[in-house]
Amino acid sequence: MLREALLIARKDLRVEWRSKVTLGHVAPLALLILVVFAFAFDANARLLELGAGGLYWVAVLFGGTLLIQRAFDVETEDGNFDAFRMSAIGAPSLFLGKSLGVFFQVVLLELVLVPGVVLLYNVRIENWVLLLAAAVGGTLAFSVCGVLWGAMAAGLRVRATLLPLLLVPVLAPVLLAGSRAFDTALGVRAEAGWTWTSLMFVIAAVHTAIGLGTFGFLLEEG
Amino acid sequence: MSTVVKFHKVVAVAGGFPVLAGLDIEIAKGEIVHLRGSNGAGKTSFMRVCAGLIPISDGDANVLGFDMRDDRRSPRRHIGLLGHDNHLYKDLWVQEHVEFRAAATGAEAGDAGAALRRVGLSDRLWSVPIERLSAGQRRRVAIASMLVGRPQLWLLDEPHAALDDEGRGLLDEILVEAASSGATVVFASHERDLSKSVATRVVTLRGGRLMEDSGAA
Amino acid sequence: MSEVTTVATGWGLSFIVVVTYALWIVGRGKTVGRELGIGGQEELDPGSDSSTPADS
Amino acid sequence: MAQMPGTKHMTATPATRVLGAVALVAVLLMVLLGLVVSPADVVQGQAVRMLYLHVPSIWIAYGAFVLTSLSSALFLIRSRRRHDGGRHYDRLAGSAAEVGVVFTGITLATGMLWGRVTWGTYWQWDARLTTTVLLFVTYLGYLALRRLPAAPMTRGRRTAVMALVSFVNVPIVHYSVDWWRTLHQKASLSVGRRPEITGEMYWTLLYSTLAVTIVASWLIVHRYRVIRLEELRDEEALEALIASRLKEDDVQA
Repeated sequence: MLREALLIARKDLRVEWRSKVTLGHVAPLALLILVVFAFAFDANARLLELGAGGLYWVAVLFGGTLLIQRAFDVETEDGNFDAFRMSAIGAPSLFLGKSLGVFFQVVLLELVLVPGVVLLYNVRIENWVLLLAAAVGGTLAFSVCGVLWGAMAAGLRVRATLLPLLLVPVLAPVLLAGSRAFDTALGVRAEAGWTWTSLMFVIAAVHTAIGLGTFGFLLEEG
Repeated sequence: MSTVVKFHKVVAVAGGFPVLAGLDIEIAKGEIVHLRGSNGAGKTSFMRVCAGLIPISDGDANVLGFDMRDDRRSPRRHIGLLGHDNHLYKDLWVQEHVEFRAAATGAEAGDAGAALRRVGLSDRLWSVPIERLSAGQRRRVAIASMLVGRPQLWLLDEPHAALDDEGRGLLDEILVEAASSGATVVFASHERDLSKSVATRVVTLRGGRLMEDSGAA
Repeated sequence: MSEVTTVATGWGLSFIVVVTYALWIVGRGKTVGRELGIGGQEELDPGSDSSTPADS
Repeated sequence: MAQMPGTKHMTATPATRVLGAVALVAVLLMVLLGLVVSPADVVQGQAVRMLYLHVPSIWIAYGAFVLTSLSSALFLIRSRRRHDGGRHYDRLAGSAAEVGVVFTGITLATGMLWGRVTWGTYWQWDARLTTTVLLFVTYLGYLALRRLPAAPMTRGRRTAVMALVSFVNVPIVHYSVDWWRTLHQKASLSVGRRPEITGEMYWTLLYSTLAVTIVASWLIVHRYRVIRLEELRDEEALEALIASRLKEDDVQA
């Protein structure tokens, strides 16, 4: 299963490497979102510093949703889902592989966003380890939830409008936990950043379990 | 096992429409069946039911020894399906794509090169993004992707479309070769004369049912 | 708003919502029933319905 | 199968007519008890009467969502065994979810009005309110997914998975939001002084829950039947299509 999952993840990353959608389109857009937040808060340095953690995760949410959309458009575009159904690859492997692929793409996005937040909002990273752990936990949770719901909306004509509606309520806890953990890592609030971080890992684990169990139901037709 | 596909009064529904309305057909191992019929006659649907992609709602179907009512997933890995779509990742390079498909069906990555050569794509094209290929070249990549899986049952929907004369000749050769090595081939095509040369049997569908059957040659 | 008007608004609003929804259900049932043709209408008792395997 | 007499009410049977009548009477009694008979609260005054609508609504909503999840799970199990099995579970899941959304909406509306008179604002970032609004949006999404045209079993499986994931997510949402608020909330905790529910108020609340349950059951049963009717209509249309395909075939043969 792991071998097949890695195969799919490698394929997805190769598609990204060839098309450069994440680095070329989504990352600049996410940076723009950071800039627009500064407009919304009238460039109030104090507000931006306080909100940096939350704004970071909102930007990840928006950019990441686009990446999930893209991850499934690649599959539905030329009937590739049919090829998957016909192949020897099982649904759990596909789920894991897609999640891994999305994970690394969102990581790529965050590699641009972290410096963006630090430079634009003038925050200092007080706890690197916590920041890293929170980013990994949040991104994992985001990826598995995203792939599970992305598969639900895949191939539907209205997927572009439907996916965010389905995804955001489920991701609300991740957004909340990620923001609070970043608050601590950025030294804005002295709160239980580690507990929030572990919550994100729990969410990731729960959704991975559900995804492995139910992904097969989402692939079959008729 | 000499019967590869056995349909008895099969009704199948897709998109709220009865795409197959009581189809009876038997196909034996090694046959090359040419499916004919007007648009909407059920050619594509027949192949998708064979591939287990559309469930049957009435009748009995057996493909490669699997009862399609109980288990329409197991026969899939032994079936190669070439649909209207090419099932290609357009951002990937030709070679990357075929290697991925080979790995996904459990074949050796080295088979990819052989398959590409077999469909007449020269090394020069292997590291070109599929996006930049012509329609006919893409079709060839799709056929190569199917070849690497070494399927027992080949289902090809309009495989000749978009191919040039040389490509069609090549495809026919490949089909004959597959059949003689024990695989079974079903292909749909509107062009009668061309395919008459390789088909061992011509079957005509109409309204989701069997209309005419030349019988096994 | 005073306490009494608030309570009245809350209860009133809720009743309107539920009654509208109920009426919509009944109306929808009638519309679909008519499309089905009333004569061929079978009795729809969820008790017997859910136990009948032939309902799919 | 018995023919429907008169067929004035396509979704009604004698049994559910009785249920409907009981629901009406129960609601009338609930109005009487909740608005007239029960006493005003010492702390909250008349505003406490919102309780008898607000609390039963959310209980019913949660009950409906539990029902949706259970039937979704059963549907997935059944659909695995037979490719078109368990459709009644899908119908039940859909109707319960819709009724749940209606009552979640009522909970939110009454909660906000209630908050206006007791807290002084329509909205507090209270753990329960926040969880409820997320629940509301989640199941709105579920209903949106149900409405999309698709092969019945495909849609059934898709929505069943969504219902299950959403349900598992409810405690996660609740826990995280609750924790978030308790970490911050210092001043606002005292704002929502809860009335002590005893005696007549207690019994009125209990009775209201029963009345709302009856109403919700009526709604779910009838919604279920409407879905069934729609499916029958689609099946009939399909049969006609198959028949016409066969006939056209014979003529040409």
